[in-house]
Amino acid sequence: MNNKLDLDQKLISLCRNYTKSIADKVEKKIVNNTTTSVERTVLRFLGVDGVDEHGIPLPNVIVDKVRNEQKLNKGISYWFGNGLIQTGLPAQRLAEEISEGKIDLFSLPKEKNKDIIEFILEISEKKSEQIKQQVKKREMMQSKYPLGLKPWLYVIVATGNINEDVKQAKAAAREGADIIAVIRSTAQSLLDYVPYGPTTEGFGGTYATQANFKIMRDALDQVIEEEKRYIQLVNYCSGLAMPEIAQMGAEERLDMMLNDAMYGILFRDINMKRTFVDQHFSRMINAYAGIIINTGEDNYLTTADSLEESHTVLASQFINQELGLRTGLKNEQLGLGHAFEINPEIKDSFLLEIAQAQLVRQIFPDAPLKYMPPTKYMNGDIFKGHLMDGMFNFASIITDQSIQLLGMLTEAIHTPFIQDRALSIENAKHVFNSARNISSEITFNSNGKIQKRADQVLKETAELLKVIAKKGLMQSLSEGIFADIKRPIDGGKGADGVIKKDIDYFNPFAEVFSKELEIKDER
Amino acid sequence: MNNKLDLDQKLISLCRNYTKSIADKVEKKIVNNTTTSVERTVLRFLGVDGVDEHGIPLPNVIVDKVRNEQKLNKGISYWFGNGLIQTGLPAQRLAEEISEGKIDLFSLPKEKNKDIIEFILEISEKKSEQIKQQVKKREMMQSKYPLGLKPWLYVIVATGNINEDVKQAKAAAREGADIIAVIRSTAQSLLDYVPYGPTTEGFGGTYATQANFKIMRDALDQVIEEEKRYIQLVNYCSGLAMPEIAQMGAEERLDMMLNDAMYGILFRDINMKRTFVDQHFSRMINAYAGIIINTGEDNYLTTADSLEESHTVLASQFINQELGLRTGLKNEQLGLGHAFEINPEIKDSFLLEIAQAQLVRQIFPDAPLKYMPPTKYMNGDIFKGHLMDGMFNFASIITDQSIQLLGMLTEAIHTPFIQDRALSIENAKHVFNSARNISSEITFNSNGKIQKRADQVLKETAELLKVIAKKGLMQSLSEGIFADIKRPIDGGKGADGVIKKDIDYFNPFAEVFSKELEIKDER
Amino acid sequence: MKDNIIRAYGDTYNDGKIQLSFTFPVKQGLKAAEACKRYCFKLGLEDVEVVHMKDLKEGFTFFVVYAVSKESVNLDKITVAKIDTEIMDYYKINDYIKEKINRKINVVGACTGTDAHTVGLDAILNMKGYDGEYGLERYHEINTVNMGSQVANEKLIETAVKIKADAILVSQVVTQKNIHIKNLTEFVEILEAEGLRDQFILILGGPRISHELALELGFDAGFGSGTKPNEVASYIVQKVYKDSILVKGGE
Amino acid sequence: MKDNIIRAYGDTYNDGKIQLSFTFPVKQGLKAAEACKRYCFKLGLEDVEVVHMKDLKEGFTFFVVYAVSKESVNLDKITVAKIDTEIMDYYKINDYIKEKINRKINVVGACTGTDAHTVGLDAILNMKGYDGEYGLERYHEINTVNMGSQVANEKLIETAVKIKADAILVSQVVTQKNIHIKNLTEFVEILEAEGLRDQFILILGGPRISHELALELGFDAGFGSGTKPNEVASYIVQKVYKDSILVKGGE
Ligand code: B12
Ligand code: B12
Ligand SMILES: Cc1ncc(COP(=O)(O)O)c(C=O)c1O
Ligand SMILES: Cc1ncc(COP(=O)(O)O)c(C=O)c1O
Repeated sequence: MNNKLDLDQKLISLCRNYTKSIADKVEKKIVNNTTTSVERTVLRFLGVDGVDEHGIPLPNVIVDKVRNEQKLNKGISYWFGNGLIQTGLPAQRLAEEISEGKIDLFSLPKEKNKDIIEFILEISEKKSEQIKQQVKKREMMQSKYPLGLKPWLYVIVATGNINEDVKQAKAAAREGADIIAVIRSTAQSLLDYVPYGPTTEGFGGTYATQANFKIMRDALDQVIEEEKRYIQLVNYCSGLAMPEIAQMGAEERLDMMLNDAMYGILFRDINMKRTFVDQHFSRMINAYAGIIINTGEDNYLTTADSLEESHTVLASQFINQELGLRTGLKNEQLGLGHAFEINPEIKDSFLLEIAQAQLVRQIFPDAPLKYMPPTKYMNGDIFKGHLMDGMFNFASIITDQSIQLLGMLTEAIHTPFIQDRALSIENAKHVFNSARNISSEITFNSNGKIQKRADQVLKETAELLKVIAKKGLMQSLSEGIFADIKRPIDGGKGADGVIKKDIDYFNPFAEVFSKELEIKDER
Repeated sequence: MNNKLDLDQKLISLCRNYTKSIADKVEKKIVNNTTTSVERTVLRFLGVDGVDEHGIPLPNVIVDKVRNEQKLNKGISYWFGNGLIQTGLPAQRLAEEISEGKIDLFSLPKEKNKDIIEFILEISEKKSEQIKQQVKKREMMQSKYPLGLKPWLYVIVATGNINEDVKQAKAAAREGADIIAVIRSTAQSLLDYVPYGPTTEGFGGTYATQANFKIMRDALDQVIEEEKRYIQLVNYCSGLAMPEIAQMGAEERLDMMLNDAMYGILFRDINMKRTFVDQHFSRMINAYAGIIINTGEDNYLTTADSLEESHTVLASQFINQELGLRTGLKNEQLGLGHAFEINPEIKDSFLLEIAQAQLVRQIFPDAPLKYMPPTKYMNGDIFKGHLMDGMFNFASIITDQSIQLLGMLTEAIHTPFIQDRALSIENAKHVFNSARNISSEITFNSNGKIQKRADQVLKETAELLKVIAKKGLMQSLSEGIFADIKRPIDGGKGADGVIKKDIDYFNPFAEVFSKELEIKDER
Repeated sequence: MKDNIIRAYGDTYNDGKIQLSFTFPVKQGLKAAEACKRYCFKLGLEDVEVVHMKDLKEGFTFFVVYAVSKESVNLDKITVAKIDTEIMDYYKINDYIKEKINRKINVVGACTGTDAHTVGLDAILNMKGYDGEYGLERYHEINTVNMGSQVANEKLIETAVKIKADAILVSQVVTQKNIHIKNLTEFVEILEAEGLRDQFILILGGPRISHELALELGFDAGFGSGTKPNEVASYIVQKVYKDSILVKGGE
Repeated sequence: MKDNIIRAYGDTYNDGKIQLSFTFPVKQGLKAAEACKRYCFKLGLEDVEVVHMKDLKEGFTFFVVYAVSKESVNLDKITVAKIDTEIMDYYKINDYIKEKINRKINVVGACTGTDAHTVGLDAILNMKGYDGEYGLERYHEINTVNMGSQVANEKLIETAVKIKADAILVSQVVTQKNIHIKNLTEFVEILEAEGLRDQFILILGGPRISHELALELGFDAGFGSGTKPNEVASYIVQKVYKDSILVKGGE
């Protein structure tokens, strides 16, 4: 990888220092809290699944029962662990009995705290072992069926019907896609639970459910065997059920997850604390499961002016990186996001795009950067759109990007038809193949537009991070620092799911993962 | 313009030396010959136009009469000039009377040679003055309505019907085309005359006639006034009537002409001597009329393997340049041709294309290079085709090309529909605008694939030119040195139109143009 | 053919040339190509050329086709519903309100249902505006409430009543499976059920919205791609004025 | 719907989604868009979305449309003519000739009429061949005459008679205004008029040629885009052999 830009390394260090202080402050604010979704995740890990007769997932039923009694601050594993000990039932059975009102967790005799912890830790370690098995399986498969060359071709399926998705995903994988992302149904991020079972209806996407994860994973595993190339599977680990989705992904061997520290706050108006707590635990799970996360900085550019907001993308990437590293994620798992979204009418827009892409590449050399295609300036002119996607692919190969979310010529019209995806894959394959080594062929002239633009964005980023470090991230978010969006510190959805931890609060999985991931104690 | 490649200047000089010796030998072979088409051109300049009752153009009728008597070796201007003196008729009238058999040139009394020359030179100088007026008019219009930025957008119209062509040309010009080329009907190059009058039927193109030239020129002049941008008009100055078309273009203010020293030999199996003599006089006319010529090296690549033949393109460009300069053309009029025709399946094909384009750019820094789009590897996949055209446009802006013949997404299907052209213009405008200054932003790494490829092609070119210099161009052509095509030295169409000049042969226009263009005496 | 009766055009007047592309759930091969041709014949096409056929795997094949259609349309028979109020600029609109309406105009806008695409609505409502034109918030004679994304129909109506809105502006970007039709129909039905329909000017916007569609759905006006804020404001103020005259006339 | 009755497919089985693009000779605007829609209705399309409209100037407008067609084709009813001789390789073909035919095969090829596109014909005939397969010239059991471009039909026939050709290979690339149909029809008519039709195997090739079209025009076989020389040679030798048996059988 070439260092085509001559960047001010001191300024980069300065940015990292600001970011550390930003992350310190955020951690201080979240460390004493848990959330309903974190606790539901613990239940799921312990083996609770399924829905009650109203279709409400059992983890919700049980966590809500405990929360309603204001007793969630000890952690669900205390209550549920005690239940397991007292009844001797398997987790799922116990959950069902609770949900049916046959067992009341609070009226059971109480084991000693220490014993519950010990008991539950043992189960948790076993579960963790299973997850490690999934990691091993991934490694094994990838060594047998190697990954494609980077930039990896990333395409989405979004029919709303998991069975239709499977057809489209398999066709795409055979055409050459390296990564399949199943887009979620509109507004799933606002559901404070995960739907259950295979689903065949959704708008603009398919519900993320554990069953759907499994169906798609199995389908892709079959293609992997046949095409002798590992195909990575992606879903959305964000919204109000963020950590639960992480758990599902860990169990079903997803390979990547959209998972951002601030996306929910900004774009789904989810409460800040809720988001920060959820992202932290969800990322530990992703870290442990060897999953690459994809952050959502691209969204800043679709919403606000992409030229003016370039530095906010970089600032956010610094923050996502720092918060991510603190959850045990390695740099190699940090698919920091950015996007090719400049108004194409701007003269030399391509040079400005390259400046940004190369800047990010050099600042995060080990990160599997995720590069998002033009969307905002795509219109019904599918021919021009296909060309813009080609220029985007070209920008990627020049600047050594890692994860290439392929643009679709019909971006402005509909979620991809089967041929749209095939044409996009053909587009990327053509551009990448015909310019495979261009990155090592060229140097950017010092004092050129590209170098200057990169310098400017870096400088603005440092200034911005300085301000955020001073004010704190939450305050800054409330003032609209990213994407022109202001969110009140205590507002937003899911605020009522944030719960202050008791002194003897306990989360067995956080414990196990922290230890193995060598995360320093949070308090 | 950046010198992105570090080329061996000595090798380039060597190439030029070989080329000079090649050109010397060719000139020696042609200087004592004229052709029926050259003589027809003289007649046209003198004012002869129209057709006889069988539709045969009068210049053909008269030149054939003289040729059939074996009397063309003195030059048509001797006979026709004498006719004008003796009859006192205007040229057109005289021609008609001759054609109708009312006047017999040979039985008229003969003026003294010297007097005929004097008389005819006077008319020729007047005519030349008119052509200079056209040059002035072009200059005036271009200073009032400036040319677009380079690379100029060059599109073709090819409906077969001049009226339909006009609609399409005007639409294209308004969309942003800088140059309109009216493609000729299939096989016009094999007609040993120029058709007469406006035409509305043709296959794959529209007949090149003086009337059609005028209709299109007028239409474009109207658009120029309205759009306030000069639009250049192109036609084909090649085939058996090459010099006549040059004359028509000079009179109707065309701005460019496809005009190659060897195209006719190779691709239309026209006799070598005929071609070399015709191209020489036609180029003098183009030179005098301020017309940019476009050479046809792109054709080598559509016919033979483009990677293996790269050096033949460069060799041919050297030859076209040298032969061109000797006819009074300036480097600024030498639109040397090349093409983006590598098999797109080849890894790093784009790098190889850039190497070639930049090589040519640096070797001919003042030439308005004409870059031809992918055609051979285009297929019915219009979406991929549009992308390939975009990559071609990108290669052009990186390497500072001058005349960009826009690729069409429907290249493999039909001559362009109106929307195909509009989409191509949109494509080029988008790529050029978004990367307008990229050429001054990047440097090619020494020792990279691009540099090495350029070095290799240059070396192979020098070797090839050395061989040609030794064997002579005609012999080399007969051995299939270009595009795998072999042509016997004395074979080919139009051989019977080559006529050995008498000692007192005279061509008044060659005389006038040579003097003003400061071409050194040929003999 | 008469000048007003037109066909598609490739390079010769009325040649009827069109391009199509689509996928069939059939394995690539000669049979697929033939199926493609027959399908095109069923669309009434002639001179069908399957110029490209691509195996999409999993039993799908993609085609690119050029063909000729002899169908034509008579331009003389086409009338289109269009918004015919004069388009004014920012200053003129403010003046118009002051002079002719003589009170501030109230508007409320939202992306309704599950739609979270606020960029289009913001383009019309926010200070900053769009394409060089200020948004409605900037107009000192207009009170603007922007409720943002994913607003329930009931909530929007509630707010409109509360602020005494002259106009309700609804944005719908997601149209997949006609979700917008369902949502918009529901919106108008609620208004009608509550007897509120006539109290508001109903304005619809979004990239797949046409004035015609808006009318069909029971709105007063519809605005599509590329709409500028002043076009919307122009329509609103003139409609408010016209309605006020009508009311007076009726009294 | 039954599995064999298929429709176009976008992202849901049988959704009927197709894409179209074309130009109308009409000025861009609302009326143009409406004309475009009505035209699509005439093609039997539903849910017509004019997603793009571009002013091409000079009174032309370009459209991109997505729409739904309810048409379907029944795969069971489709039969296609195809060349069913076994495809052999270079070595096998030479052996086949030696063993079964026992004399050299003569072929002559040309681009006829005004067509000068020799690359395709050369791909089949020249030594070098195409896509890794040797051309017919390279086959030691085949005598190949390549007449090149722009050969008059009469001249080609004359040569075929002279060299006692088993097969005549005609290449046609230019198809604009159906110029190839005219030229090819004339070719076969001359042969028939002169009573020579049955003496030769007639083979047609070119990017817009299908076996079906070749049959229609009176040829024995047609080869389209991507044809390899050995496919053609395989056909010729097997046909020569089969015909020779028939003749013997008949004697
Ligand atoms: C940006 C964007 C997003 C952003 C939105 C950010 C935000 N705050 O708005 C994010 C990333 C969040 C997003 C998410 C999704 N998106 Co989205 N998105 C887009 C995108 C790229 C651009 C839209 C845009 O901002 N255009 C720019 C504005 C200025 O144009 P406009 O909306 O047309 O507005 C103009 C006019 O229409 C009009 N107008 C619009 N509204 C109004 C209202 C009134 C009253 C008036 C008068 C005028 C008016 O005036 C405006 C100015 O001229 C489009 C693709 C595209 N290129 O169009 C997809 C697109 C709209 N999204 C799509 C989808 C499916 C989704 C998701 C459902 C995907 C998923 N499953 O997660 C989600 C869910 C969002 C939800 N719940 O609605 C699809 C919709 C398909 C369809 N036809 O239904 C599209 C077409 C992409 C695609 N091909 O799949 N998206
Ligand atoms: C190269 C080329 C030329 C070269 C030809 C050089 C040469 N020596 O052949 C040059 C530059 C001279 C040329 C000129 C013209 N061309 Co041209 N040309 C092309 C181009 C770019 C590629 C054709 C090609 O070589 N393909 C590669 C070969 C290997 O493929 P193929 O021909 O399909 O052959 C395969 C099969 O079809 C089959 N096959 C072919 N022949 C035969 C024969 C037999 C017996 C068999 C068994 C099989 C077989 O096997 C081959 C191998 O698989 C095409 C566009 C395109 N991308 O297709 C335009 C194209 C064919 N040309 C076109 C036109 C209009 C012209 C001109 C008329 C333009 C003009 N007005 O000047 C001229 C006139 C030429 C003439 N008199 O015929 C049009 C034809 C439009 C139409 N449908 O009618 C095209 C499609 C371009 C366009 N969009 O306008 N052209
Ligand atoms: C990190 C992240 N999460 C989630 C989403 C979208 O999911 P939803 O629409 O379900 O919120 C995105 C979209 O870009 C994203 O970047
Ligand atoms: C120099 C030159 N002349 C003429 C032509 C084509 O003209 P024609 O087909 O009439 O020979 C070309 C085609 O590329 C060319 O390059």
